[in-house]
Amino acid sequence: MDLKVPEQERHFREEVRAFLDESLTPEILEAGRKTTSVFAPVKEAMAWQRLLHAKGWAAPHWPKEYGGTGWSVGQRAVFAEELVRAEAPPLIPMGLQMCGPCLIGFGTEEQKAHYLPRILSGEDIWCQGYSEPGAGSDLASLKTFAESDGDDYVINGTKIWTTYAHHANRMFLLVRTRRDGKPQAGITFLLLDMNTPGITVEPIVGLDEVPEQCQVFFDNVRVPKRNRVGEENDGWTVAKYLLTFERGGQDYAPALGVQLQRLKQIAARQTTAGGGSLRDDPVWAHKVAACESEVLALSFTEKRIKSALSAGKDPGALSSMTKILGTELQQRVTELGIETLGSQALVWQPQALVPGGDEAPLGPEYALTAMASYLNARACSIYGGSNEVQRGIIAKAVLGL
Amino acid sequence: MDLKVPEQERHFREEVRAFLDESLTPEILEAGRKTTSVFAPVKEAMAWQRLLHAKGWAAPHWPKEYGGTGWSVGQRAVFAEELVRAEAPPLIPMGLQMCGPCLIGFGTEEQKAHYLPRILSGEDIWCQGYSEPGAGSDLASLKTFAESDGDDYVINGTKIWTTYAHHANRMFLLVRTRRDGKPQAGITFLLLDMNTPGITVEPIVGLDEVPEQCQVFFDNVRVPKRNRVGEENDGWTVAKYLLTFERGGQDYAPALGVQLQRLKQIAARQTTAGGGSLRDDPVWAHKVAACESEVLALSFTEKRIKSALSAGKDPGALSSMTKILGTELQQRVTELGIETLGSQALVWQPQALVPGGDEAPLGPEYALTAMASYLNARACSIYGGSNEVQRGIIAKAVLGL
Amino acid sequence: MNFSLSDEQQMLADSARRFVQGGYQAETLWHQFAELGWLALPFDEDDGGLGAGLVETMVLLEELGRGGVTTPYLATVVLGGGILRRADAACRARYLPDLMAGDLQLALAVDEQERVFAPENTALQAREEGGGFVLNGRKTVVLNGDQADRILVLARTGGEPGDQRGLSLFLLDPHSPGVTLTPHRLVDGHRAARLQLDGVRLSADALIFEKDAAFEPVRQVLDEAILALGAEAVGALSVLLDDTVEYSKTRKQFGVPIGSFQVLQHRMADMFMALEQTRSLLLAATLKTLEGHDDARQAVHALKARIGGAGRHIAQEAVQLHGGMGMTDELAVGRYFKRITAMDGLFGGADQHLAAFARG
Amino acid sequence: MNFSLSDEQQMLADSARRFVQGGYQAETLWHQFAELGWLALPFDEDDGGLGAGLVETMVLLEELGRGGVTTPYLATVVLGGGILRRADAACRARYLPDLMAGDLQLALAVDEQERVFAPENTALQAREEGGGFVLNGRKTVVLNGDQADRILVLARTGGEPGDQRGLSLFLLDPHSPGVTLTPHRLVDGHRAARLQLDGVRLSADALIFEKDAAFEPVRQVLDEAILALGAEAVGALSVLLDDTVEYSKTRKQFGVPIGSFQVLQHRMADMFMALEQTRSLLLAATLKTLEGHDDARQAVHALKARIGGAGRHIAQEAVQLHGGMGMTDELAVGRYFKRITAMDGLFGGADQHLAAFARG
Repeated sequence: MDLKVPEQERHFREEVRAFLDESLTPEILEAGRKTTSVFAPVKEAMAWQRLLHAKGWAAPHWPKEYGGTGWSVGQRAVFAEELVRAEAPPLIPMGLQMCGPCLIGFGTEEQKAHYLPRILSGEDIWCQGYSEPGAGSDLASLKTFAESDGDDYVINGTKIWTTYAHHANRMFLLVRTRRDGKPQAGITFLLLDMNTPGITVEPIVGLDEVPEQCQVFFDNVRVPKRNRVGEENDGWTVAKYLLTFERGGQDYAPALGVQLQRLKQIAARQTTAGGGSLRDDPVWAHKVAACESEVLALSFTEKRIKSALSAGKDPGALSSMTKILGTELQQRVTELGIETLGSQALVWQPQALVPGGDEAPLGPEYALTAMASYLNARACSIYGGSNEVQRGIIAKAVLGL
Repeated sequence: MDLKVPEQERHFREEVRAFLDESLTPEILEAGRKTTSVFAPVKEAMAWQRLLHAKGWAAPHWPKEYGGTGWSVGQRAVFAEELVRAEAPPLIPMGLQMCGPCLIGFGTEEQKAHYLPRILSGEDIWCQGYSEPGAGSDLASLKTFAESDGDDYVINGTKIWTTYAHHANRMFLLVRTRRDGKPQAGITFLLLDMNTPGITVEPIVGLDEVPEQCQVFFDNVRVPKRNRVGEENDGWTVAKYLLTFERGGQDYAPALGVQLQRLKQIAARQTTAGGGSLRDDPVWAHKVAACESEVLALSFTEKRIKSALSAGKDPGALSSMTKILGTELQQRVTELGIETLGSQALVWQPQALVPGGDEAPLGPEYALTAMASYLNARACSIYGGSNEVQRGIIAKAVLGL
Repeated sequence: MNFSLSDEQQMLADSARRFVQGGYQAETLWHQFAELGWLALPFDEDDGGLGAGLVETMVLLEELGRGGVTTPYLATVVLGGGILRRADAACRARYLPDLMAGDLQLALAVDEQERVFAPENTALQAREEGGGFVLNGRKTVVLNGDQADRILVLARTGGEPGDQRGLSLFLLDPHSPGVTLTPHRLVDGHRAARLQLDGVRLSADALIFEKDAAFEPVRQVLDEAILALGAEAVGALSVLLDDTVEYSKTRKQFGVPIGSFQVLQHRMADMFMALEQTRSLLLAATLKTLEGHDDARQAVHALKARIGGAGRHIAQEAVQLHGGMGMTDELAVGRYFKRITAMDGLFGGADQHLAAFARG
Repeated sequence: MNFSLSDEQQMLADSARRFVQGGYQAETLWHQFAELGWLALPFDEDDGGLGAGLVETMVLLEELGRGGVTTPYLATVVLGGGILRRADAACRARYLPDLMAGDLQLALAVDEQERVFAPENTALQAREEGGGFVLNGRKTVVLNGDQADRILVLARTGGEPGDQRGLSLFLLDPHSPGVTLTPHRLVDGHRAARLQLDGVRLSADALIFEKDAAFEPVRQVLDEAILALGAEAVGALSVLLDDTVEYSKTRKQFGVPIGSFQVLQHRMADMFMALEQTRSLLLAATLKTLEGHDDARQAVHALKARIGGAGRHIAQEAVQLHGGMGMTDELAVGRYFKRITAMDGLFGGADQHLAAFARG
């Protein structure tokens, strides 16, 4: 048992830092600072992906043969930490994190050869068609139907909470291809071109007034059967693989740590009626410390997951736990953000949040993102399998209830 | 809308204070200070009841014809507040609060004439036989059976969590008198003499090492049918009436307020490493303030209940709510108690808690009760219908879920 | 002790509820308020008002909160009007009739950027010069500042930030030379402005109270604003609870209404209790203030802390239980969520008021 | 980075688990510990010890915690032994062999009544006189104080309570004139004593470290005690969780096992997460301390705060979910509940350590 960092990883960290210092443009950094969601502004995020792709670093977690880096678990963690520290905007995950791994696992050689390079280069922007109205965390109940018609499927139905559908040119989606039998058994995984006739995309305006999500309607949309991933009626296997692949993939603690440091800097500038700074207020400091110590614990839970993965072990339920704790801490940190700023957090300037836009912030720049981050973060305990569903998973899978 | 106190109530408060000042003996007050449960030490509690009975104040909530006081809702609240302020030990509730009202509502004239005066005077000490092993908050599933045999019932079975059964000479209990039909429909309400052959009482030692609860075993115990209250198989009606009668009966806020004041006095004596007192520690003060403001809110919720009762209205779910909030605050205040005392709270001297005992406290007297109170308070969210059951009642009765 | 509304109060509640349910016109809202007499509620009959008290304001604001109506009532009537009704007779005679007629809008400017909200934290300088005053500095988040015909500006004529002494209140015409107003929205849709004062000259009669003695009346008015906010919060929170309960009865998951899940039932029961405890503190704070109890300000602090705490609890649960739909701007729940969120940020947050409560 | 136990560490864990499950004899417990080598674990090989580190202590204490074994290990080996292994060679040679053989029990006396626990809060006076020292004052809640053959007493030889400088540590024979020991139990069944010193004369060689310089080594030893307590807590909390889960599978209410109620499932999932986060902090604090990281003490503060917070959460839920049975002294859950409760009261409570963590 030790916390020793291999010499190799320390050198690697320096290499990553040097690359980030020279590569991150002011535009990309502005987008990073103005990101108030897990989804960064699309233009700058894709520009950043192209720079990473040029270096060969766009998809560190992919197998090397498909364009991955061949890094160790530790190196991938270092890379992720440094991205967070540099305040780079996160890459859009639907292609790199979701569709790509599914294709690597279940795609035909033809599909892999066609799509994977376009995911890496950013030529294709993907969206994910899973949820439907009335089927949130309960995917097995989805209703969008794909009728077999010769070499095509003909899709009718609707998908909702489709992040960035209005920016995407591709969608991977789950459709029902059989009406009888067990609900999960009749689901098929398809790829489609968003320019296919019959698709309508309606953006949904969120609490933060940003149209991040969409509803997508399908009216006799034809998809060639060669765009099917895996077997017909076996899409559930592909979708589950994605969950397994994602497991332990995401660390929350590094970003939370950076956010808490930033929060302390902000509090240091808030003058209280007593004349001191809010940062020195014992009650404020106590709340932040409670959060920080929870993040410290989470960072070690995440290290335990990586240690298990490196040793080829299944980290088990620890990775379900990080989804709950990470998202709930994210919500708490954004709460502390608006508390710390007081009335300054209420000033609402969504236009000033657009990177490169011409509306100047009325207050200090750091006050600009707090409310939008708070509002957006309310979603993170809902999506990706709501935290209620996650708790149920722990109860069943770990506690055997 | 106003908070005005009628002139009459203000005079009444003075009258109560004067009576308490002159009547509470040092022995009774010691028992009050050493009470770490809702159940006070039996000897001193009964001594205090006799003094109150002599004044005619043992059962203010009973109808005047049976020995009640005829006070208004407001006067009863004043009386309860003053008892708490004076740190008088609480009276044992099984006779005065539970059995008495049932008899008043459903007893025969003979039962009322025989039992009510003995409840008031303290000649009889009652215990309550409701819960059974495996039937905690789910009374309808109780199994103790009373077989009809001529003029008697013959009881077999067992009751558990029977507070003070080892001190009591009487028990009121629910038994099953029919095995078929709906579970609630075959229950009968009986009174029995604890000296009846076939009864075995086994005290249960609690976390605080005090045998407050008992398990009671019935082996062919004969109870005359004239000891039945209400109709055979209709005991559920009597039991429910008790719940209705109790509604809005108990105020938690006055005692919580007194406890928080005492806590502040204790904290003022704790020196921190910084040299100040713990009471001046902002984080400590903040936690206590959170509790105090919750108690302030609760006190007005309780006032709203009394205002509704005075106006002849049903306070509805507000009274279910005070059980939850009152008990959870009680638990929080006892937590603050042990936190405030630190290691001093760990010193365990159960013998020193016995009123009139000869073991002296090793530390300050105020540190003696904190841990026992904390341990005992863990029960208050379990008994009287667990707080889980209470939340279910609010969801169903108020929210219509 | 009595918590029942009088007949008149009940009529006010009923008419307000009918009004907000009746599809009013946002454009003419303010003159409708005037016609209904609501703008005259808190002013003395001698000044042409209705002479109603804090209970009536509470009744009205709870209904406005329930209706989710965005109005300048807090800024103009409670804050601005609260100051003016404490001003001298000449000032009252000059401004109150227009206010009550709906022809005068007001704002109170206390807040300053990077200073935690508290009147004594004011730094903006008012220098005496030639029998008048010259004001320099900046006020931020001035509620209704962009629409106000007059802005009441809290400024420092003596002492240091942190001192209660040395604060003076000025009545400012926003069209005066040296005034720059930058309008903006708040997250809840309310209007506000940043107010920049560069060498703004005011005559001595712009002073509303005695020089250096504005702290106490301003604090009283802010207390009244917290009571009004509390009433609005109770109205808004009751909608968040009701909507969530209704939604949980219709929305199905895994084949059954989500309201049948015990976890959600218990969480809604907790929301109910948080709401009722907020209502109890609203009654406590309102009646104690009205009757001048010693511990009235303590109750106001407790109320403001609870608007933040219970408000966040109930509003967050409402969004979470609505799932993705709660995150959209389409349902009312999102609008109420943002209003409740904004309330904690106004007039000092929950921790600040709880700390004041702890100091006693 | 590696969180796997070495083969030796795994063997230690296995043997400890077998031992606590094997129905050991409480009377001979301590000599069995000696035979198993557990009393020699943390001491240098040069001193006749096993030269094991904090990880081995963690492994052992977690199993003792799981077994619910009440021992003087913390007092004698971790606290007393922790002091002695930092003492000079003569002192080590004189006492460590007996300690490791199970023939010498120790106690460390820091706590003083009505003073929040912190070594610098010490007031007990040691006055220099005639080349030696005279001690006057009282120590409270001296763990194992009634059984200890020697008591290490922290006393003030200079400065004021609150100063880190001016603290000295004395090795006291409890049979010395002027010593009054009053034994008592703690709520969790551990033994302790109140120690009253009235003009107790000690020679200069009773001083363990440099005069006035005991603060730093005592603080290091207290940090190690917190790590040991954390390991014991993780063991005890895992039993509380396991027992609760098992109980919920068998106990029926309304006709079904209570573990099928969604509310209780979610609450047990929360207990699980609280336990695993505690385990993560235990690893963080232990390994950072072992490897001498800059932020090791921060992690120790975080761990102690969490023993209090998560400990209370898990233990209270365990009792609540056991219903009335959880309130009795019959089930193990009650015993573990009291042990966890006691842990927060030792070596400073959760808030105190979180405040220290906040100060950084």
